[in-house]
Amino acid sequence: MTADVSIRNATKVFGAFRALDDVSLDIAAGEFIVLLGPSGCGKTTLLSILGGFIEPTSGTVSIGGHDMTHVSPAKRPTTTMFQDYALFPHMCLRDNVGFGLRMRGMGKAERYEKAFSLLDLVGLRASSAKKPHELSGGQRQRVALARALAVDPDVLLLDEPLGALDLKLRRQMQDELKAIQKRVGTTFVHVTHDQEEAMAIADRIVVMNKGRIEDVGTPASIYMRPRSLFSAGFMGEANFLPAKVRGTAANEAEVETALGRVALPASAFVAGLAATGRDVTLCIRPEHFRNGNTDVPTVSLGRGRITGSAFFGTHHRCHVAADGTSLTAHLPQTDNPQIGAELDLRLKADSIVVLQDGAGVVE
Amino acid sequence: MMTKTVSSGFSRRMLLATAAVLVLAPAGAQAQDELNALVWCDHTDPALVEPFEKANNVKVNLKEYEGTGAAISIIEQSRPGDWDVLVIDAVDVPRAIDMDILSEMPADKLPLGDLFPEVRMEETTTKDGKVYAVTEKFGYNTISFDKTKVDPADMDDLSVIWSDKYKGRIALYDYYLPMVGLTGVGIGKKTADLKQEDLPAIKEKLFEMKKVARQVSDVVASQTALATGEVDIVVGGGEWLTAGLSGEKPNLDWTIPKQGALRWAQSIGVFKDSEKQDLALKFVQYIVSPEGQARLATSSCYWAMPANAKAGEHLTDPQKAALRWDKQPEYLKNSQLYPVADADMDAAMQDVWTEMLQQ
Amino acid sequence: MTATAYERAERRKAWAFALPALLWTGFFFLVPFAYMAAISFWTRQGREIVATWTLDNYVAFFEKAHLFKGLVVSLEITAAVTVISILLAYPLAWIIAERVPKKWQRFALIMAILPFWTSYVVRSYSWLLVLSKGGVVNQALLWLGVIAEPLELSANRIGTIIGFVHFFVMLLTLTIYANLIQLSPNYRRAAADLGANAFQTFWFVVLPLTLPGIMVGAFLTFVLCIGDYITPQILGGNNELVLPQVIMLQLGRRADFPMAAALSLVLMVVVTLAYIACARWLKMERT
Amino acid sequence: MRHLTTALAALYAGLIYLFIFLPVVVLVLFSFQDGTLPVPPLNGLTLRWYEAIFSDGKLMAALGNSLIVAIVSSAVACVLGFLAAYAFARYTLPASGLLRGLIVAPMTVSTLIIGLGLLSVLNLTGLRLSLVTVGIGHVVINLPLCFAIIYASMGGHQVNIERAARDLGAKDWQVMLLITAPMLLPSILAAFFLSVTFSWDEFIVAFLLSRFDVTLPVEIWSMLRSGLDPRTNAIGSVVFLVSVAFLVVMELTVFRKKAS
Repeated sequence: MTADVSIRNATKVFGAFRALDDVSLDIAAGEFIVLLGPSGCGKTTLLSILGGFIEPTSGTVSIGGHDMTHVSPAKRPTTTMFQDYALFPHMCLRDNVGFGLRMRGMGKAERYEKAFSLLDLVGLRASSAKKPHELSGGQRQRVALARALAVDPDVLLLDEPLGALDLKLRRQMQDELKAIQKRVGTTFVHVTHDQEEAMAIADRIVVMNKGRIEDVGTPASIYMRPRSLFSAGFMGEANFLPAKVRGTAANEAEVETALGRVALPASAFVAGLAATGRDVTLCIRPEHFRNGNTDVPTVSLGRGRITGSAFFGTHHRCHVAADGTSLTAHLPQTDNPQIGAELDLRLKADSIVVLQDGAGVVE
Repeated sequence: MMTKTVSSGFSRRMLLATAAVLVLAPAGAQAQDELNALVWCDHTDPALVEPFEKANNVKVNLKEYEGTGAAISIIEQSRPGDWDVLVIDAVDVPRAIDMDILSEMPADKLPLGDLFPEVRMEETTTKDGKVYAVTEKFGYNTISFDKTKVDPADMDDLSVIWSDKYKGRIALYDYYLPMVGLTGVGIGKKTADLKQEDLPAIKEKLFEMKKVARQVSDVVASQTALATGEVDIVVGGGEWLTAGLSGEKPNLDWTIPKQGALRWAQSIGVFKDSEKQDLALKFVQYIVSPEGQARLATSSCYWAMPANAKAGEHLTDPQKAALRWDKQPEYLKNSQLYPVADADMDAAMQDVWTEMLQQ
Repeated sequence: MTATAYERAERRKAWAFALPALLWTGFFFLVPFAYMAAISFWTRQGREIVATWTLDNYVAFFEKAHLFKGLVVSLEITAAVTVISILLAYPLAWIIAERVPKKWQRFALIMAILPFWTSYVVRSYSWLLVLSKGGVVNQALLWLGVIAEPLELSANRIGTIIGFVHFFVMLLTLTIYANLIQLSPNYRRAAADLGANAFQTFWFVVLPLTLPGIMVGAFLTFVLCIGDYITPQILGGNNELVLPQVIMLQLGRRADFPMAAALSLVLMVVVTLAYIACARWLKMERT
Repeated sequence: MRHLTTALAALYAGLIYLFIFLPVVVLVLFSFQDGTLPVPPLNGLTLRWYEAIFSDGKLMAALGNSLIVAIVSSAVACVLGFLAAYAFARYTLPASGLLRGLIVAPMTVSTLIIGLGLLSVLNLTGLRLSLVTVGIGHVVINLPLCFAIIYASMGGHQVNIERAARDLGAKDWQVMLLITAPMLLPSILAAFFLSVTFSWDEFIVAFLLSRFDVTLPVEIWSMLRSGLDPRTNAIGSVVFLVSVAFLVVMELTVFRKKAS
């Protein structure tokens, strides 16, 4: 089962603190949505409002077209998978998974059958008589998933469920989660602060900061075309170069930076072409400082001197000084950058994103 | 799963049990004919009470106390009708009469004439010719000692209790009334005439006693101390302390010194607010009857002389010997009653006693 | 900001859960306590208790030496008991936690507190049998030739203190042990690693870390010890009176409820002061 | 060096254990005293004092009373303590610090004061003194303990577990009965058993608030006041054995399970 979700102007105030500030979001049925942001950004508050654990101070939530704003968690077509799994420590796995069905009055035999099938789904049928404390972290996580799915929710809410796992297990669970989601087709709303995890599993990512949504989009669009400084910075490393618009034409603009004047295509401006005289920021991903491939339009920011370098396996991460500005560049692993060597700061024009200061919140 | 159902069932049973106790307790308490008596510990001997319970098909509830102050506390904390029968120090009967808690008893239905004349105590147990209480048992606060460890001849003089001779081998009985009285007797003051002005002199002697005494203790601790050889003398003791041990510890003895000793007497009466006046009177009659008196005299808590002289017919010779039945005329003559104190005098005596304890 | 219907319902539920306990404590503790406090300002005049609203009882307490001494004696005995009990219990708790093999620790601990489950009254009396002149201890010492004359171990302050220490050694062993096993062995390893010897490790690392546990235990000891009537009554030989004994005298001998109430309040103030001192110390320790 | 300190430790522990067990050993020993005095020297061994206490109707009634009062009052204290702990741990109540302080306040007040105050107020209400009033007093004494123990064990971790249950459709009472209570069972049982122990040996409140039906400590007290008697040692030994048996059962059931 699955359903779409619509959040309209949700605000939540705790005392003097605005945990959620006029947030609106639409989620399609069967979508895997990831709420991404640093701690305190409001993502968990938003999830709790979806789950019904807290009521918004104002705004509405509807699921599958029904208003759910004031409906208790038990009566919502949602279930939550908690960060600490919240497995019932005194019940065996079968009873944990069957609990929701028991609450719905399902008979023992039927309930156990369903619990077994879900434990099968997560590969733990053999351990059904064990208690949670006998399991490893990854296994507990699967039981929590099975328990949440056992009641056939329309929407599954996942509150940083992979946070406690080590990196390798986390990667593996990300894949499994994605696979299971595709299999059951339930709408998943997943909260995390790990942008790699978000990119690994999400159909769409919602970047949040200070109680507001900064950006929404597919992993690729958020990475390549971030719509706010925050979003750009949070999704990975970026160089921010302050600039001023000096002149605009039909589909390009000339901006002045500390590294000289450059002409940029209008498409680089995610919020539309800025007017002359506006302050903007150029956002450049470090891996875009790569030479070669000069058959597409390029922009040059002059030359820089490599002041430090470290090898990261997939690339060399170099600190570059240019005209008093410090930049970071990722050079191909086959390069052999030397400290003191000069670097041509040339990059494809369409790899630059121009953000207007103060802009960012979409919709 | 198991533990869950068991535990919830368990707590449910607990709740039911609580409810049952709360609901049933008062009902159960009123179902049977009962008599509530506030007594000294000697009345709690089943051998004493059971014959009466059987004969009258009644349940006698007994609450024991120690010291009139405690009894008054209990009575003040109760409501009218809570109590039917009261056992109280004979000298404190006027206090109870003043509090208007005792009812008059018909003199012709009590064997007043059979009592030893010295313990009839009309001046305290009656008022305006009406009988409010009747003496039931008496004995002495004097000197108990281990005759193998002390010179019995020394015990004939009361001044031994503050002399240095037995320093550290004396226990004082922890009850201010007889002890203040006994000390008064020791310095030649009659208990009946004791006034507040006499207290400083008595206090001085009490302090001297405290210096030579090893401990000041209640009945059991005194008894233990004497029996274990912790002390060799108990001041304030008497037959009630050592008679019960006579078989086991023949070395323990008691005497009345030449200056005399204190005589205690306990009496029994009926509460004015009792709703069972007849039954309560019946109980009093039983206690002062010769049979009841014999049982009371030898009841388990402590032995002492019955007030009814006819009780002798129901006592065995060894029992009589232990009670020194034959020596009573002499003892009665050489003993004085507890001091009768008004509230101020009582408070002053208690202060003196507490000061002595804190020395 | 007004509460939503949901929040109001939640609050109603919270009150419903908390109220039974609050009402019980309020009605059966707070009201009686307030009543006691009120009575302490009344007096017993002759045969009557009169609602006079005076400070007479409190004045009497400070003026009459034999009443005030009760508090002094109580404080002296309680202080001695607390210190001795901690000094005796700490090494035992340490031995159980450090030297006894893990699987036997529980057993060792249970054995150390087993006599706790004899009747308190009876246990106090059996101390009398142990400590009296002809008692087990004196007999043994005489037989061993350690002493020529029996020691006076009962019917005095020593007896009271021994009786109390017995009880509180059990209690403190339990609380200190609980504290000791919570310490991470890494503290000790770190100290040893940095060159501390066994004593230095104990003195500079283990002891400071267990001080809060000791304080909690000491406070418990203080409260229970200063409020107890039975042990001094049985083992003290009435050679001096502690405050609870003085209180019981007011009740049992005089039926002077107001005076007993006033003395009880004095006792409570002392306990409260001890509690505040202890709480402040613990708070300071934590920051 | 290590051997020396081990030997010293063993010696010290041995001495303290001796100190701890001395009165109990003497108590049990003299309960077999052949003679009416439970004092040294030991004359011989007999079981008659045990016969005497088991055939003493009042004493056995007092034993039964003690058990009933201990179990019922502890159960009430646990239920009230659990509900209150749940309220304070899971909801925000106004002035909750103050209210929590009120619930634990009796813990810092001597039982003498609690007993005296209750006595005077019960007298005003017209409730007759009985085992019920003793039980009321014991709940007052044990409630702070039960509340504190259970409240301390209600961690934030369990909040999510309860949320999960609610999320899966459990109603409030189902959450409490099927999740919270079983989850906290070890601490609830610990609170219960500790309360039973305290109530079982409590003297002053039981003494002040009872009339004719008394609990064991009160019966023992009056037995002691009426004279020396090895029966007191016998009943003391029986109490000890019953408590130890109780302890063993508890150890084998409750704590064993918790440890596994």
